Amino acid sequence: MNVEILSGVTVQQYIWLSAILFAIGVFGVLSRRNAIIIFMSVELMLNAVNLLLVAFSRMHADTAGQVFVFFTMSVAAAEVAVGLAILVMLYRNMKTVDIDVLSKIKE
Amino acid sequence: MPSQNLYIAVLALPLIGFLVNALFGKKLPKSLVGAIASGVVLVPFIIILTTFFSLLNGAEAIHVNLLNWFTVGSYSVNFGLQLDQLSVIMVMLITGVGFLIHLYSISYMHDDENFSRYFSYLNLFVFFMLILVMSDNYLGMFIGWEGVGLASYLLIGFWFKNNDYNDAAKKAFIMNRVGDLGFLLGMFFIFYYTGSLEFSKVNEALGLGAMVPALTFIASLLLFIGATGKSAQIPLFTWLPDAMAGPTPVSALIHAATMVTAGIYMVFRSNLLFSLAPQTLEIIAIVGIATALYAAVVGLVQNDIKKVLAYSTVSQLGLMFLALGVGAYTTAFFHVLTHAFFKALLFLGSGSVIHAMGGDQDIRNMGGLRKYMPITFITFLIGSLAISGIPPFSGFFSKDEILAMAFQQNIVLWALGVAASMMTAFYMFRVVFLTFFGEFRGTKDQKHHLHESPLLMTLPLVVLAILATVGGFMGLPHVFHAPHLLNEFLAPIVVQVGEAHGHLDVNTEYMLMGAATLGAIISISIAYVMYISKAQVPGEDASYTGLSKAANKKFYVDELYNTVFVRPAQWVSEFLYKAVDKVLVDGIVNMTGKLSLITGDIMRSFQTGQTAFYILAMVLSVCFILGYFLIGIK
Amino acid sequence: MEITEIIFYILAFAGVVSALVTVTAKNPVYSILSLVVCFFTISAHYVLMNAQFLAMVNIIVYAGAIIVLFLFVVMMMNLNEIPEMAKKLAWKLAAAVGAGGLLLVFVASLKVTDDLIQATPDESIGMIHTLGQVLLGDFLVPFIMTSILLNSAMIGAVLLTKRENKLQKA
Amino acid sequence: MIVLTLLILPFIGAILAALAGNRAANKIALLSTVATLLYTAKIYFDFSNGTTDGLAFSTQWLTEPNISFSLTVDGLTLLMLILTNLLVPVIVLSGLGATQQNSRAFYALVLVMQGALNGVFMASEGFVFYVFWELALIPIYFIALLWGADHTRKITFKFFLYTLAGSLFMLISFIILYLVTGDLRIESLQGLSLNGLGQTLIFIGFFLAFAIKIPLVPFHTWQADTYTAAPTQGTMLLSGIMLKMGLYGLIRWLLPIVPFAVAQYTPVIMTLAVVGVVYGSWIAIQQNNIKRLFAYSSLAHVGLIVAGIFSLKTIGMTGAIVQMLAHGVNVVGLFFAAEIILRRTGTLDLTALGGIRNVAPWFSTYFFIMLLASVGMPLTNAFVGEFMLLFAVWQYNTVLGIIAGLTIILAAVYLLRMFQRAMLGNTNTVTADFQDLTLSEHLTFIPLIILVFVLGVYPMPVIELVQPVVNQIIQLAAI
Amino acid sequence: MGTIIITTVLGLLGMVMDMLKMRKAIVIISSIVLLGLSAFNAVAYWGLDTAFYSNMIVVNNFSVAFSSLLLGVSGLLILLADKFFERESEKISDYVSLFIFALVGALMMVSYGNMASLFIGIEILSISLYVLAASNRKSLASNEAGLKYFLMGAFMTGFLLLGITLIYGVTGSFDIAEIQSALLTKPSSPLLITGVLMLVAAMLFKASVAPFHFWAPDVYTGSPSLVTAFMSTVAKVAAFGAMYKLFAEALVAKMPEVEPILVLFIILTFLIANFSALKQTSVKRIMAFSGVSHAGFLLLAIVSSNFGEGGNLFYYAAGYAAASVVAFTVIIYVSHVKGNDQVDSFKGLLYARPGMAIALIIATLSMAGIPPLAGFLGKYLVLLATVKAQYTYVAVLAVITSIVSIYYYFKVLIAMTQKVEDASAFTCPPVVYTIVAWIGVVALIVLGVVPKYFVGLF
Repeated sequence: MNVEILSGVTVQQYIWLSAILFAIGVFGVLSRRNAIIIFMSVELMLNAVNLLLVAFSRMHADTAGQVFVFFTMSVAAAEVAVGLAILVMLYRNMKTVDIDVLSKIKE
Repeated sequence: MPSQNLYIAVLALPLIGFLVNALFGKKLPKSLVGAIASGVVLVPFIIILTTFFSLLNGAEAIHVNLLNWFTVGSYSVNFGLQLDQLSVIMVMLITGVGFLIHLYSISYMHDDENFSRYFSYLNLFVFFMLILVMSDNYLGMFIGWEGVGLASYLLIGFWFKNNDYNDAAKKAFIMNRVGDLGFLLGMFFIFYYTGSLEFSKVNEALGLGAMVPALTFIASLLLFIGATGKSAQIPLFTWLPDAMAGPTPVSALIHAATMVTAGIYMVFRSNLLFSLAPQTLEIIAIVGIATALYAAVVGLVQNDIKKVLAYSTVSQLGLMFLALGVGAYTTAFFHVLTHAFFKALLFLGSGSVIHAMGGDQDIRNMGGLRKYMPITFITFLIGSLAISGIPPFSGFFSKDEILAMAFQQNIVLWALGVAASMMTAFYMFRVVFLTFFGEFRGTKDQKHHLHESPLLMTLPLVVLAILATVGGFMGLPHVFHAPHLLNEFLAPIVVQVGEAHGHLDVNTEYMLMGAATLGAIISISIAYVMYISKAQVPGEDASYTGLSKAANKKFYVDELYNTVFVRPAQWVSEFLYKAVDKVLVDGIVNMTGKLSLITGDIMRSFQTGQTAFYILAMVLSVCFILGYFLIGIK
Repeated sequence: MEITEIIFYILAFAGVVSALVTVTAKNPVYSILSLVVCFFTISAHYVLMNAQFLAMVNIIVYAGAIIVLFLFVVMMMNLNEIPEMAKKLAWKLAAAVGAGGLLLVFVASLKVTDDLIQATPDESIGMIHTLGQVLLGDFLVPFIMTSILLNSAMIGAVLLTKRENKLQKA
Repeated sequence: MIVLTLLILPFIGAILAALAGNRAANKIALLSTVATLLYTAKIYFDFSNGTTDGLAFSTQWLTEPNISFSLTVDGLTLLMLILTNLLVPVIVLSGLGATQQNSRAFYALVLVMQGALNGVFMASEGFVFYVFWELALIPIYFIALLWGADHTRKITFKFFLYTLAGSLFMLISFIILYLVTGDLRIESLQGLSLNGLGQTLIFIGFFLAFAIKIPLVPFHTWQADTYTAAPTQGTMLLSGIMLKMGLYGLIRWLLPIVPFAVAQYTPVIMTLAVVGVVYGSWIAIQQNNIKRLFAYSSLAHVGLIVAGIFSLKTIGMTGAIVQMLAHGVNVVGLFFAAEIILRRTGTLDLTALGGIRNVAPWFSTYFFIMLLASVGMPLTNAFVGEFMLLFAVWQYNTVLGIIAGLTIILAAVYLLRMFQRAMLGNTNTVTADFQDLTLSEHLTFIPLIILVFVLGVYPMPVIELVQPVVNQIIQLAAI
Repeated sequence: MGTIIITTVLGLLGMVMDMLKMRKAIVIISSIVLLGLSAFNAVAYWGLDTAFYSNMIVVNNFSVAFSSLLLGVSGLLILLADKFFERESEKISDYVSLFIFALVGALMMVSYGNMASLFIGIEILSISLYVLAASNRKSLASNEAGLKYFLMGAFMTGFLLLGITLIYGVTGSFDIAEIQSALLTKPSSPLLITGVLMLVAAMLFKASVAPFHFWAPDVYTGSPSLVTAFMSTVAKVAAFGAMYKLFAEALVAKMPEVEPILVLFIILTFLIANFSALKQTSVKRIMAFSGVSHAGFLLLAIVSSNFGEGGNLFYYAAGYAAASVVAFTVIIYVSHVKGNDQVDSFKGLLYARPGMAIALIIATLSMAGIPPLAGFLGKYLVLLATVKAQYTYVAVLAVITSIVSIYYYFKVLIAMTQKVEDASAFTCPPVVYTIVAWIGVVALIVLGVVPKYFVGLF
């Protein structure tokens, strides 16, 4: 049975939405070679989840869900900082951020 | 009546002699070594002599219990000594003849660097031989049985620098081992079904019908296989001629007088078992006569004096088995004794000849030796007469008795027996004539130091010659209406099964005697014609043709055994090692290793190093699980 | 058809489209910009769900900080000039399958789910004071630990990107 | 407590040897082993005087899972202890002549191995047994690896992996047993009535472990290479004592625990064992490397022993145990002879040797006696065992008995061939200046030779020692 | 709680000391404090069972035991940092603090009471490790390792988060106690299962269980050895601690449904890890694969205990960690003197530096599961539980694969025993290395010989 969290909008719809966004993010990660784009796709995935969190927190009428979004954001921020740092360093050394080039270590 | 410890001494003395000579012999003076060695054989002889007389006066057989060897569950074996009529005679034979041969050896081996080793081995042999005949159970007998095998191995290979001799020794040992396996298995049957290995108990149990005929057949047959090994019967005889590689006195003691007769002793010991298995007896008779004939034929064309004697031994043993086969145990044993005398005599004689010839054993190089070594000649002649069965020499009586018994059983056996003994007479005198008559055919320097052997060697010859002459009188045929001493003495040992043999009527017996004697004389005279009148000398072995060539080559039995047993065994061994072990069995083991390495490569190939690939793999596996669950829930 | 629903669909559509552009655009700059759009739509959803504060934070943190950071990096490496090598089509397909599969199972799981219960709506949860109380009340420990998180991220960024002294001399 | 002392003694020795200098190590090792031997002797006399207190030790090691560290000494164990602690000193002694690089490590390992072996034989709890079982493998592996020749790495590793693989399956069997009984003390495992499948599983696990260790055809392929590759002292340890672990395991840890499976698989194993007898001896006929030849002959001997054990007859098992003792003594003697030849001439190749008897009468005499012993000449130790074993196998099945009997022929064939090629004939350049035995080598041989004859002439003490255990095990195993 | 706070403060202190120009002392002080703290923690908080800050942090025997283990291991590893980062000693404080922060994350992972603190803990650990993995700036391998680890980590964070979210969606709470009680009453809805599985996947990724293990070999190989050591000990142990808490305390009601999947993954792990390792030539990589196979055992320890008791898990983890510390100490030494970590570089070590070599041999034997070392009893306990849980076939597989594993363990061992002409390269190892290695060895032996005090704690 559908759960309305907005007048006329059910939580299922939000799940749909974030699922789609999440999937798009995954697709991005898989289909691109540019580390930065991949990274942005990851951010997209996180946001999708955030959206879902908020939706659920509304459904449960519970603040914790929204609070959790803060943590997600801060984590995302931290990851961006570190990730971009790594990318920059990498770019300095190799003049590229193409992940398919970065597959020297294998087998 | 000596106390028990004395009997232990009988056993212990030769052992002590062995140890002393083996450990300190090198340091002791040769005379002392010889003295010790012969002493430890003489003393037992004297001890047993007393026992013999006490037994003769109807005393009880002595039984000495030594120790419990093992007791496991219901199975128990004790070491015990048993001195009944049979073993006493055997002991006397061993120690008596043994002593003479020791004496002889002192001088014969005098120049050998390993003098002391030789005597230690000799004592060792005597020790084991005594165990063989004195022990009161099959296992003890087996111990002696294998022990003498070992001693004979050591003595055949005494001059171990020569690898042919080593091969001969090895051959003897292994062939005996084949027989021993038979003996062992036979023992298993006896042990299992009668619950004991002690002769007395076994006989008891057999008397109570512990083994059904089929079992007695198998068991006795297995024991007989053991006997064929030790007593050089078909098919396990080929080692004996080769065994002549050993010093001549050894051939005299071990390969003529004592060890090779162990087989007869064993059958005699277990005569009840054999009597219960008539089929076995038939087989024994056939094997015996076959061996006798075969060896005689081969003996006709041998030119190595010791080889001739060896084959004659084989054939004589064959006759003994013939006797056993017709159930005439005492007769066989009678021949054992006489044979021991004259064969030992002949060997020692030949030894003396070889000694004079400086080690040359080929009768074609001899001749006319009677001038140089009269005593040897006389004694050798006596021996030859005895073995040819010329009355009144001992061989005549024993052989005649055998033939008579064979006649009772089956005329064919008798005929073949006569044939064999005729051939014996022929080749023995062939040797005599070629060796002692005519002109010397050897080289100059051989001729130069031809000489009669020293006293220590001739004395035993003389003693043995006397024995060979009179030995027969211990078993006079009843036609002479004299008591058959041996039969009477040994009566307690033989357990009659069914009715005893009746005696032949007088005329038949005389006829048989006549025939045998006549045959012997005929063949002697043929030999005389050939080698004295025509003064023929056998040519090179190569010159033989046809049958005689085959005979000279022992009918290729050795070659046969090589191709049938030895080589295939080696091939199989190679095959098992190279193909089965290395390739198949080990291959499988190593294959598992290789396979896992290959698997490793396959697994590694998934580690592509591509981040995207890794992520995809993870995503897909998540999808997979989720899908799995949703399907599960639906 | 209520107004909120219409808005939802518009926003959703915009969000999805911008997301798609983000992951497909050849030029990184475009994808960054479309990502911004996407984030805005998400913030709009927050507003819609009466989480205004969160919406603001979302815009500030993502659009304001993160995206700028991205843009900055991209510019620095002028990736927009070097065209990115495209993956093989087969691979793109595989990616699509992966993502699609994920979506599929996800949605399927949603389809058969029926135990999501509506709590009595409470419009106050998105309000800043409620948030503050919860964040600094129950969630104090994670909140503080977040500082450690950011701290180590900071150290890390410095550690990795700070030029070596020698290089400066050179 | 006594048993604990016995267990610890070698380890103390090991530590001392490790701490000592390379020069003193072997002397210390010798002292320690002799001490252990004396202590074992003391235990033996106590035991034969019927004082059995202190011959069992048990303490809870873990409660969950329930593992108790239990050691017990009974007749069989005592015999194995005597074997071990008698042979190890000899083995150590055999090393005195040779120059051994960093011998402290070497002898420390040897002593650790001795301790582990004692543990294996004394353990009366499955886990403890397993631990010592594995522990015994480590030192010998390193001995073979570090003191063997360079090319031996693969071989020794194969040996290690193979035997370890086997024992890991035994571990699973133990686990299953534990889950059935709740503890692994031998008394609670014996006479345990499991269902067919369980018995089979457990049987397979145990049997693999033991069969590989013994080794039984066709699990033997590690043996010949390892014996050849390992330093001779290692080979002595392996063949003299270590493979007895497997046989001991069969008797103590297999037969009484899964009698039904045993009954079910006896025919197979008897066949394997007898095949092994012929197979091993037959291959030995054509071997030209002395150690390899001994390896295969040992394969034949243990095959017969296994057959005797699985005949499940009192006489068979007694014979097996007597033969274990005898084989231990003989094989050590033989390998020591090989070692001496190797030391003197640097080769073990029969085609290169010959005529040694001319120059080294003492050595050849000792060698010949050892050889006779393993041929099973009467009045030597191997005969009585062989007799009982063959008798038992013959009772089990006449045909198998006869086939197994071939060993007495084949043994003579290959051993006499070996002796002739190596010792008889004329000396050649390799053997011309062959020194006869040194004092320490004499001292190594003499105890072995005394054992050969004493056990051969009067084996009754041994039999009496193990008889009760054998009866008990037969009772448990026979169904 | 106290432990976490002290550790955190210690991390910050490191940075402060850097400013105060007390670089030299940082390492030694930190490690001593950590080791002391490990002991103190065990003694002071044992038997305690309390929740802090509305159940964000839960301290019980489990968390205490694991915390002490983590503290001890990191204490030992950090002891090596001084020598290891010789060449860039001016950054030592950063490294040390990163290590310590990572440790803080790990501590949170084994003592969380709420998804939020789990999430934050995981992220602290991961982010510090991303940095450390990439921290050797000049080495492309290190860069690549950093990037790979980062990308995959970030990606799986998405899953982690999604899982948490969905569970939240169904249960309406982040508190694991409440989640548990909610799940006990609720029927298992697909959405919930999806969430659980997402969460599990994320955890398995952190613990490098197949098929989520791909990152491990590459990252381990590329990262600086010390970091690898830290990952394969602290990170892995923490991940399993967290996983165990998650399974046993939050999701226990739903685990039976997930169990078959976990078993499947365990089997995969055994096969892939052990076989892939066979032909490796880099010792670090071998250790990586062996780490994966041990992950299989650790997971088996959790599954076989029916998510009821963590005793076996802890014992195995302790044994594994100790062995790894020893192994990596020696590897670090060798790759330091030889410049690479190829198997051939270990040739002759036994004769040149017996101390080091024997330590490594013992560690290897323990990993291979040879008695009487910790590794053996660990395996035994796990297998025992496995057979008990009717997973005999898994046990058999485990045994077979551990036979395979012997092969690659002994590759290293045998290499060490080979003689080489010139062993001069093996310069005398720093004393701390020897100390650390032998502390580990002692730990292995103690664990193995007197396991009374370490088995079946909870």
